[in-house]
Amino acid sequence: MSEEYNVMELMTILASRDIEDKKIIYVGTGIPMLVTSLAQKTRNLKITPIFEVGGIGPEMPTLPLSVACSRTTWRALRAADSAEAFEIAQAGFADYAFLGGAQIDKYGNLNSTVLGDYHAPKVRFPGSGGANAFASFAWKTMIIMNHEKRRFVEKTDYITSPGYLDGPGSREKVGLPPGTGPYKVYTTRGTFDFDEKTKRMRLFALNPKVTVEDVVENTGFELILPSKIKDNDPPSREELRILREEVDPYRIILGRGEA
Amino acid sequence: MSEEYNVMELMTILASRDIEDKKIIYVGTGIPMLVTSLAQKTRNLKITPIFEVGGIGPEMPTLPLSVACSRTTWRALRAADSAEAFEIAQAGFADYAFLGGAQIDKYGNLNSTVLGDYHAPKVRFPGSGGANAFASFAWKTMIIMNHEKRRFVEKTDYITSPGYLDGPGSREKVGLPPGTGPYKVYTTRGTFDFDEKTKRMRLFALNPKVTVEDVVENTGFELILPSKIKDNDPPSREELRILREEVDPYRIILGRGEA
Amino acid sequence: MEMKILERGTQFARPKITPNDFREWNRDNKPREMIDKVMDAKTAVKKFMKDGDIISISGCSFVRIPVAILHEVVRQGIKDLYVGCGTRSIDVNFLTDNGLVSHLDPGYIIGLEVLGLPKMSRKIVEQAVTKGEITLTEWDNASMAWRHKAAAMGIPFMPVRHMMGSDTFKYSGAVKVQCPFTDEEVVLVPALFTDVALIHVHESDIYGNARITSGAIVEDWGKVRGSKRVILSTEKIVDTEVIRKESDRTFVPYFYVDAVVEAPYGSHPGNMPGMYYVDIEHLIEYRKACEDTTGKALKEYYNNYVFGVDSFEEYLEKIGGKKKLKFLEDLEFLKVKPGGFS
Amino acid sequence: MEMKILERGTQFARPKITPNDFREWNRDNKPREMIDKVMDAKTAVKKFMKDGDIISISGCSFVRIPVAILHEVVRQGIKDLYVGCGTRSIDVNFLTDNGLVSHLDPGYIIGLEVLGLPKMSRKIVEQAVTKGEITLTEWDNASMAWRHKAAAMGIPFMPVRHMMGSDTFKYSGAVKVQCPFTDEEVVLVPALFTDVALIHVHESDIYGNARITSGAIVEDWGKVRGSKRVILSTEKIVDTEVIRKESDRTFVPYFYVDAVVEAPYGSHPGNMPGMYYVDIEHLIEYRKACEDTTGKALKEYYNNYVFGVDSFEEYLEKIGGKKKLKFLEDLEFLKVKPGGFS
Repeated sequence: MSEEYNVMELMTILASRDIEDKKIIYVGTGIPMLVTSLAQKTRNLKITPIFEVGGIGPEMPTLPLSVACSRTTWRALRAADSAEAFEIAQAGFADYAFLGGAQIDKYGNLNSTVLGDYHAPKVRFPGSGGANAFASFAWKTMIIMNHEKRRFVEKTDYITSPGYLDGPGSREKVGLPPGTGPYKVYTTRGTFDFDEKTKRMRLFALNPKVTVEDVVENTGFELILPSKIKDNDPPSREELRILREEVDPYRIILGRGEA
Repeated sequence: MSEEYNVMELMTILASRDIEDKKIIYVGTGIPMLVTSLAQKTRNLKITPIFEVGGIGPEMPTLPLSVACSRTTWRALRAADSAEAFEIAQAGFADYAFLGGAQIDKYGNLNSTVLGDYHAPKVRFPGSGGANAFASFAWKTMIIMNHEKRRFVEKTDYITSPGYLDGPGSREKVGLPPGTGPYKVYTTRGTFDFDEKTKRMRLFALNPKVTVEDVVENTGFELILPSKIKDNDPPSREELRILREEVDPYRIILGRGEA
Repeated sequence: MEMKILERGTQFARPKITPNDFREWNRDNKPREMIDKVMDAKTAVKKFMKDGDIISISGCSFVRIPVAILHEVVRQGIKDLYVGCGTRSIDVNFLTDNGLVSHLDPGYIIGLEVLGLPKMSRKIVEQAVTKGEITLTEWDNASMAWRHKAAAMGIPFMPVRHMMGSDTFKYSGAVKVQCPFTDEEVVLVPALFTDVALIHVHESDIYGNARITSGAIVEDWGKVRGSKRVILSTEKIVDTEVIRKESDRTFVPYFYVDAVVEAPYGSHPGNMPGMYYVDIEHLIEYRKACEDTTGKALKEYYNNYVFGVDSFEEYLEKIGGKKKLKFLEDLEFLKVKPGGFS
Repeated sequence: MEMKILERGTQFARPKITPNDFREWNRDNKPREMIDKVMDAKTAVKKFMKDGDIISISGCSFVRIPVAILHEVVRQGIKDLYVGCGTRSIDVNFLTDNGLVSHLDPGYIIGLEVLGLPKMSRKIVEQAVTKGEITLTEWDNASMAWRHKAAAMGIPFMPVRHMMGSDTFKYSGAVKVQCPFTDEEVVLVPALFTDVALIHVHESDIYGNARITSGAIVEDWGKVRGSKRVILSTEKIVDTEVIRKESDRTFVPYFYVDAVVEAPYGSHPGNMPGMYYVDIEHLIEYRKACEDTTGKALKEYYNNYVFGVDSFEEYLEKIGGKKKLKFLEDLEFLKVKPGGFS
């Protein structure tokens, strides 16, 4: 029924299906750009994308190469600055934000800064960018990650973007705006949400051809496994066509899914 | 030699003579507009006027009626907002500011808020406007006042705009930016400056036909009287002509000098 | 190093609306979709204002003020208003003259700047303050600009480097602290989140994407972004295409705005920079009505111009109609000489 | 109510430049007169930059960055730089690749966003950090934007509502306090006053009255206003008349600016919104040079494009001259298809 697709295509399509209509979405660099653009093109959504350096409500004629490039202010409603973009989020207008990272833990804390000890790191990543603020301000933070055991860890080496920190109430305790936090995690193996009570990550749906055992084996912490687990529908021909032909025809980001 | 003139004309002309070239001047409503405009027209100064609600470097084709009116952004270098205008001053770019008030004391503290007890005032004035910030940020604050005993008081009923407060060091002590404070006071009777050591008001020059005794009699606090007191030259024909014909032809502000 | 509170203004009151309240309001009440928000002033005021609101008003003195909306507020008698303001003049006078204000956070009030001081207006405010019908917290224009800006940014306060040493600090709601970075003393002014902002602009599309194409922006960047509700009146409704063509010029994007009211000459008798100048004659008429400190003449002013008309169009006819408006347009561009100063 | 310091970032350092230093600098060193500030990049960098400066750079990643100026900095080997930055990419890489940086306040570094991660650049930074040749204080894009904004406003810090709970807070120079107005916890980030800001814009007159006519402003409002010295490069020098005609569009008035450098295509290989798009081919060439982790290929890149030329005009010839630049202009307006992605 469905064509071949790579994991980048799969995650993009699954995440884009969940975007609600009539929302403001903070679009970071990379996959979030694909997700947003795909949602607009497949489902004709009336969403307003905001880019962290100032682009508000652009038309995005092609895939932006940077959060600042001219595609992010193309026929925009306003070309503002970084401070204003973050202030709009700080004031409660950020419905969704999309984040990635090198590590995630069971409370959805994300690391995109260093691997290993902070003072003698094994690897240095580019760092937070807008992520720390998005994770603090967005009503619903969506996370997209490669699902490997070394990435899904008991405790991240560094918290770049706060998830539920140490569990229920801890975001509020440190002073983060209430009512925010990680909402869903889209991985190469499935979709995850967070248990309302414990704030721990929970398997929500399995990607095609993936088993619960696969997921558990490749997760470095104890996942909540509900009695009912959904199955994610594979990408449709139309979703793949639009993604490949209209959203990222040069496979700038999609190409990374070829492992 | 000189024509008749009223006190408003006199004070405007005396103040405008003292404006240094190549400075940034914060122009409040009323007399400061006359002073700035006159200095530009008589002496062809390269000064940049800034208006507190956003006008930066306008050409002011006619006398503005408000600090916000279109004359304050007429062919301006930038039409900004109030926050930015005050921030430019806060960051140290305000060379001069002109203030007025209902009362002044020997340290140059100004009251433009209430007469009498704050909680049961005899009169309520419009209030600070931009004055409090100007008096705090400008390197040199210039004050223009009607010189009457009830206005030149030992202690103002209320401090709207800080002068030297209780004397030397007290501006710094309360946390105001160092190096600022009242510089000169132009009145219906003379020009005054502030003694470097005591920060008390000092008679600097007498207006035409005014004696030291006149000044002392009409001042409610002890003035510093130096051994040498200058005489202010009366307005020249040319100064009066420009002021009357070009600066305020409708005598909107000048008319108030007719007592 | 510690961060001590060194001094506290005596009129301190916790902000009625906190940053968290504001965030939740914005989540639950501000539509993200571009929907047609065009309505008349009457409907907008009915729908988005209520007694007791904390309000702010665009522009300054008699420049770019939303007179069409304010007339409607007076006609509908929305009362018990808490008004935050930098330099205000006839706009706030319209409200205080009619007994609609219960609290002021003033920078500058009552006066018409160089056009003089309306006596009756002043008397009304003085009496209301003495009787306790209007309470006051002292501020100045800079602190008000920064209080609006802080609200727009979604933060609880803004550090500022003035107010120290003044009685305005003493009778304000500010606090003074020692800076944990520089040891210097710094004043914190609380954000002023408002219930409703009344904003007049040059151009807006039907969704509220709006532009101020000329003149000073005053505190309006902050007012419009720091308010739970925004009623926007505009000289002209333009196509969204105009907005998208020059996105560097947009003053505010649609999602802050609740109502778009088309109001040509909507700032009369004030100045609309780049369009029409101050109606000096009318302002002097107002000031003269205020010379009568029995209040009778002022009452007549309102009966004639506000209560005696049903709409702003009718008012514009009363003040001199097309001929007068054409004169004010010419005056803005220095094509004619002003008059009516006395 | 008290205002306690609840927590303090461990990389805390007092700001090198305080608001009072900055005020005094602005009083004593910034001419108020409109004087001709046009000079070439070489002169501007010589005159207004020195070893050890705290710097900021306009734009973001490879968009509106002052490449003509940065090449000159690399050629002149201005070193020991303290770089404050939100999202940076090739611009800061140019400096770290050449060992010119001793401290970073990073939001995002090294990566070319969707165009990948230059390996050799990363290696250089990692090694320099391990050896202590580069020190780091952790920040994120929002805190950096607000730190620049606070400096521009002349205040010592800005309250923000994020960073709590992150290790970025722990390794930052921020402090967390209890808000004296709301009781909520709030983080204070210190203003970042810089010695010099390198800023690229679309249009400037000879005095430094400048406009950004298209695209996001990024943190540049703050960078330009929060710096002791400003070197401005511009695609085009325009008459002051252009500025005065639309004063609502001015990005920065002249008195902040020290040098005006005319640099057409001055953001290449980056994007200049509304003028030319990213030179993808060239960025990939750079990234590929970084694949060689001996550093040889990267050295060649600089020998060829920076040290091997005397001016930015020569560089523009090397990268493909008029034909390439025309292509990038067409690409900006979607007239041609992009290429060179791999």
